Amino acid sequence: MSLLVLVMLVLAACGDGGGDADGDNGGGTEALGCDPSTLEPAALEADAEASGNGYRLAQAKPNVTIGVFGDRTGENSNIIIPSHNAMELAIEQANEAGDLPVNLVFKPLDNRNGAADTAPAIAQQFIGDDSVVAVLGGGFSGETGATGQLFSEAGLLFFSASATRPDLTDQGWDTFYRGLANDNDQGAAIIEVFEHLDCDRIAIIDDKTQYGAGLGNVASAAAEDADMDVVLDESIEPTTDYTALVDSVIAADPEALFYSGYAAQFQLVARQLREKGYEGIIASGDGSKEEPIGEKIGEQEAENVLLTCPCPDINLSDDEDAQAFVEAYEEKFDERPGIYAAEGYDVANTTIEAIRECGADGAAGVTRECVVNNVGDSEYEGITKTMSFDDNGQVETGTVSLFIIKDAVVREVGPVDAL
Amino acid sequence: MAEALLSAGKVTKVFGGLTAVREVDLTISPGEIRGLIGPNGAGKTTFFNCITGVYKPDGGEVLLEGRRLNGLKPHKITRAGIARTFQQIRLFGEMTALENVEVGLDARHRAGAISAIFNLPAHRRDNKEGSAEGLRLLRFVGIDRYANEPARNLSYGDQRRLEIARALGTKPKLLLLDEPAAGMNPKEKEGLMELIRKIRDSEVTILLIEHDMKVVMGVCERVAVLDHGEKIAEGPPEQLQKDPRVIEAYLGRGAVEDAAGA
Amino acid sequence: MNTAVSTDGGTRNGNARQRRMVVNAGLVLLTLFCVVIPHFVSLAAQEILVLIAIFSLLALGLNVVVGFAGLLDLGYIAFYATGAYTWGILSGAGPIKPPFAGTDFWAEWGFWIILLVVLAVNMCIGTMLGSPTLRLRGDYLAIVTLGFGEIVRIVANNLDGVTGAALGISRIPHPRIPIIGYDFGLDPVPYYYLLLLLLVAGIIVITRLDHSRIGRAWIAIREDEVAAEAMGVPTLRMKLLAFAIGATTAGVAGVVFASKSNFVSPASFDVFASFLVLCAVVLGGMGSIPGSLAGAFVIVGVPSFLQLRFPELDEYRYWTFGIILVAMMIFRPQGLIPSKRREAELALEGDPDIPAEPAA
Amino acid sequence: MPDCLTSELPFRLAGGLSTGAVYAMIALGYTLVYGVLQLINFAHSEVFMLGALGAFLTVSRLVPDGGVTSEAQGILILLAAAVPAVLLGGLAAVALERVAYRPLRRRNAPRLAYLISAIGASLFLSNSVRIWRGPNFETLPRTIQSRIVLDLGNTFFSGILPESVQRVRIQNRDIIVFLVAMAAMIAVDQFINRSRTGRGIRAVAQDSETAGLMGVNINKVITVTFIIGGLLAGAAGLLFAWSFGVTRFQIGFLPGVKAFTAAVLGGIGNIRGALLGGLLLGVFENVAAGCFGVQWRDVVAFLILVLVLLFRPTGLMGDREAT
Repeated sequence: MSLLVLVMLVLAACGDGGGDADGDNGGGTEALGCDPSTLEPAALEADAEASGNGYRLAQAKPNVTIGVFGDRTGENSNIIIPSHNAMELAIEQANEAGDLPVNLVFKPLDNRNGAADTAPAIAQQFIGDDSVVAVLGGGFSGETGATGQLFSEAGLLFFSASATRPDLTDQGWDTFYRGLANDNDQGAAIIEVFEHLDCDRIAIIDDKTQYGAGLGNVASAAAEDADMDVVLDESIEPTTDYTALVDSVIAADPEALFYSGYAAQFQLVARQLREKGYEGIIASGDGSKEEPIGEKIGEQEAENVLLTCPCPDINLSDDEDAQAFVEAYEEKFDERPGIYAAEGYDVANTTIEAIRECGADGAAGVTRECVVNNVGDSEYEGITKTMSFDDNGQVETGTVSLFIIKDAVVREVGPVDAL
Repeated sequence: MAEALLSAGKVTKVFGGLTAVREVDLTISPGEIRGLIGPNGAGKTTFFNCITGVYKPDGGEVLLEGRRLNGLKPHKITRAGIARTFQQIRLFGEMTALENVEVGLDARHRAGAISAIFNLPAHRRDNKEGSAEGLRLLRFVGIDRYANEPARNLSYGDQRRLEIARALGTKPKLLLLDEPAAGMNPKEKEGLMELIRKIRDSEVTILLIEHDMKVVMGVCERVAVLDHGEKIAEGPPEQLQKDPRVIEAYLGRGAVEDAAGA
Repeated sequence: MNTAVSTDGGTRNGNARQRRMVVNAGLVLLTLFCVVIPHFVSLAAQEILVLIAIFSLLALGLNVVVGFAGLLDLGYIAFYATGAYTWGILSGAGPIKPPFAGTDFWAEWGFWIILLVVLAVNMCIGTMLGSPTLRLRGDYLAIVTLGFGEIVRIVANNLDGVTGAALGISRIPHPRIPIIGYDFGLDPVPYYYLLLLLLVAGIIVITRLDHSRIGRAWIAIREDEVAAEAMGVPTLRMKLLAFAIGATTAGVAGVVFASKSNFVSPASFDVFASFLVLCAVVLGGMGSIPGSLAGAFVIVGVPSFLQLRFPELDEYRYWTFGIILVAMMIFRPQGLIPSKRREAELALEGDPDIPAEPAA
Repeated sequence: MPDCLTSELPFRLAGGLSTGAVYAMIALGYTLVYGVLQLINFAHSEVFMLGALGAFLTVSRLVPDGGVTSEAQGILILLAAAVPAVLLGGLAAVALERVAYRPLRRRNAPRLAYLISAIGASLFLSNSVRIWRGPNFETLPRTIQSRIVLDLGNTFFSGILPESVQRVRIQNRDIIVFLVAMAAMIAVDQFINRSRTGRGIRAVAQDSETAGLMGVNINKVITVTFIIGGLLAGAAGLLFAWSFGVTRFQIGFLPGVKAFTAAVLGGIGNIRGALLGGLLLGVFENVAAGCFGVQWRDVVAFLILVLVLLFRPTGLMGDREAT
């Protein structure tokens, strides 16, 4: 038992030490707002520490950390990683530009599978680290729901580029912002698409995740409003063999089917449906827009599968800044920007812009409070949209785009409202 | 003769197509040491299991002091007054010898969970009485010096004794011993016979399954013989030794002819 | 209890007394340490302490089922779920709005009432699930409980009007201390102390049961069910009791979890969570109360603290647990801190490796 | 009567049989090991997963860059993949027995220890694959195109069939999986009943102590049993990976639990029972999905397991008490 106590002590001390070490220089940062004269030593210290991380530093700039929070290793992490990459890129570019009064540190923490129960401890790591002035995330809706209140009480910006569950912005959290359209827009959009294509008998299948169930509910409600005949509205438990589902779909014989869930299961559902001779439309949402979804479903089976996403394909944009982003991203990560990369880039840049404004009168102004306020008032022109927010923190100009798979490649059709 | 303690009438047990025990009658009077013998597979242990409720008999009935036991769960039968040991030792190996006996004694204890959680007097009394009585029983069978030893560490003979002490803990009227002498050396067997008589003297009736004829002859007043699930003979041991049916059961038909010819 | 009986020389008895004193002193120190520790660590570490405490409660309860009674319950987490959902639903945060839920009285007392109510609720559910299944032999019991655990999760995932289905129940109220009106809020520390109290209560209850005829009956069942039955142990009733006690302990942990994270959803209650608790019990030592607590610390605490420093190690978590389970069964089935009976046995064999008593 | 029991019944039966055939193949392994050791090999589902992985690794190496050019080439590649899949299954099963079970048998450990060891082994194996291959589904290149080979709604004699039967569509993979499962069951059945080793297995299954006294090498018998179970699970893994075109570290869990249910349903320890149980369970699940909704499919399977254990613990064909 003594051993146990010892281990516990050491570990607790580690955990504590971590908090403290960061807390020390962070404590300096926070004190800045009150008394700029205390700045010097903390900033120097921070410099010395950060230079070890290989970031190029302008001399004597204090470090501030931008936390990045989401699933980096779970089974659907492919949806999150591109946005994290883009955030890293934005931060690197900002540091290189050298016009910020502070040096930005990119600090991602992994919440495997976006699980709600492990999320609070990770959130507290950001909250307890006083050098963190903004957190970009959460990646998925579940973890975001479990931690929004914590960030709100800590007065720390919590800015998502990918969590689309509608009610996240209705929780009364003061520091939560969302840089893309939510599932209310998306669920309505998919029904609009079906209407546009004259589909009347439809099926809605969700995957019983926070995201899938939420989006599915919105789509069901929208279908009802549109007087459609919902012939099948069921859920799956994740598995590999979807024979039962496929048989149910074939029995109900819908003209169009909307799968509300993630790519991992959608690829199986779509392929097995086609293999058993289902000929109606198959559609899914942003959760399935994960490259290379066309190849995963199978070239033949994926033909004409529809996808919606509140994320216009940045690779197709003719905007100059957007093209510059695509180029820079490809150069750094050796692949084209995937889903939510552009949104992540905009979210990061909006935050950086807010930090820049806070630091206009010196690094002392870069506080959590200031960053949150500036993001709230933002009018930043991003590569996807203008980042300005309503009172709940929802970005005002998010649009939903429609995509279609041709020859196993996802191609953009255009914004759904413009159909 | 006094009123019967145990009376089994026409007990039958069938497994699949095989009748393991067929219409066996057995009546035991209080204070008796009764033997039950028969070749391997004769159905002795099955008969035991029918009495103790491990198996539900397919026919017949078992009465203890006139109370019907058929269909009762084994623990109810134990509490009604029949305790047993096992052919292959089945102690609670991780528990100490004393705790093993205490489990037996607990059959008579009534303090429940609430009493234990709040450490009420009933519970304290039970526990105190349990360890005192448990130790007395260990002394009775002669292994009290191992009270705090885990049961699995005891020698083979002592484990047999511990099983008996544990069974006595339930305060039985009738004690069923299933081959208690198996694997014992002659000296241990002597001790065992002494112990069996001692138990009888403490007013516990005994039904004994045993292969070792010396032990059976040494302690039993009457012996019943089972073969192929049926009772083929019953009587004092000396008489049975000469019974041709018994000899045949044990040694085959040839043996009977040899015996007759000699 | 059996220490009353002295069979050894006086020296050993003296040693035993001395050792008991050391143990007691160690316990006092450990308790003290547990009480003050949250004030010396970071916020993130405080969250981890809460996680450890919740897990310790779970392990404590499962230890009764697996460790004492020898019943392999692979659906244990279902009782954690029913506890969490009982508070989630009755707090009024879910789709059902009980008439009392909006009242001031409920805001103050609701949590504490539910903490008691869940004992009854889980006792009932435990008995309901247990009475048919506990007749089954070991490995069947394992797979049937696994099935039941999954059924509970899937039902929670699909009863939209009751459990909020996959979206779960959010904005579950935090506890408040009545009269003085102190609100726990999101701060982990008060939850930690509440859990510590519950743990102490649980330890006392379970230790006392262990030292009664009920505890003896459990061990007897674990060691040899047929013999236990033959010695007059009502095995089915005792197994049910073990099951119910495990269920109530998990239920209490669930209520605290729900109010702490102010959110429940079925995703927290999959079968791997059950495996995790099992791993804690096995590692610590089946049937050993300090063992389960230590196991919970190692299984949840160590990886979480490690993750603060080396996030990439998380990949290896379940992999390591797999190795631990197999290795423990092969090399050290009695666990890190073996139960008292085992320990006595080792001591008598003169094994110098008597583990983990506070020697400091 | 609801649709699931009338108009949908014929094609739900067909779909259920195809799902159930995979359960049956895995169930054979459970039943064999159970018969001999009275032990549920919880890690058997990971043996199945490893078979699928072996198939994936081979197929993805053998299929040329542009994809297969002919069906014949696809068949050859699949047959070639069967070798590593089946070998990996057998190997994994033997390793499991050696590492996780044999040391326990040697010290006569309680049943609980086996179960815990099995769960540990299962976690270890699946997470090893996770660490190696990542958490995501990996897609197998196409070998034989899965397609409908029999569409009762679209044949020469369709007109004379009742409308409900006309909806039955059978894919080539349904037929292949079903036939392989049947063949495997018959082969194992013959092996157990005819061969010398098979006699040994039966002897140990009935009474290992006596069998040991009669000179049967118990360790060898157990090893052989594990090998056969592993080979079958490996083959099932191959069929599964090919059927659904994917593999992943976790694919074993659910089919594993279902297959166990199937083994119990058919009568654990009974080889023909495993096949029957697998097919029945597949059908029950699929019909129930139609009646109650797809999300209740697994609940129905688990309820069947509980009900069988409570009311007919010997299963449909078993003679061995399960309780």
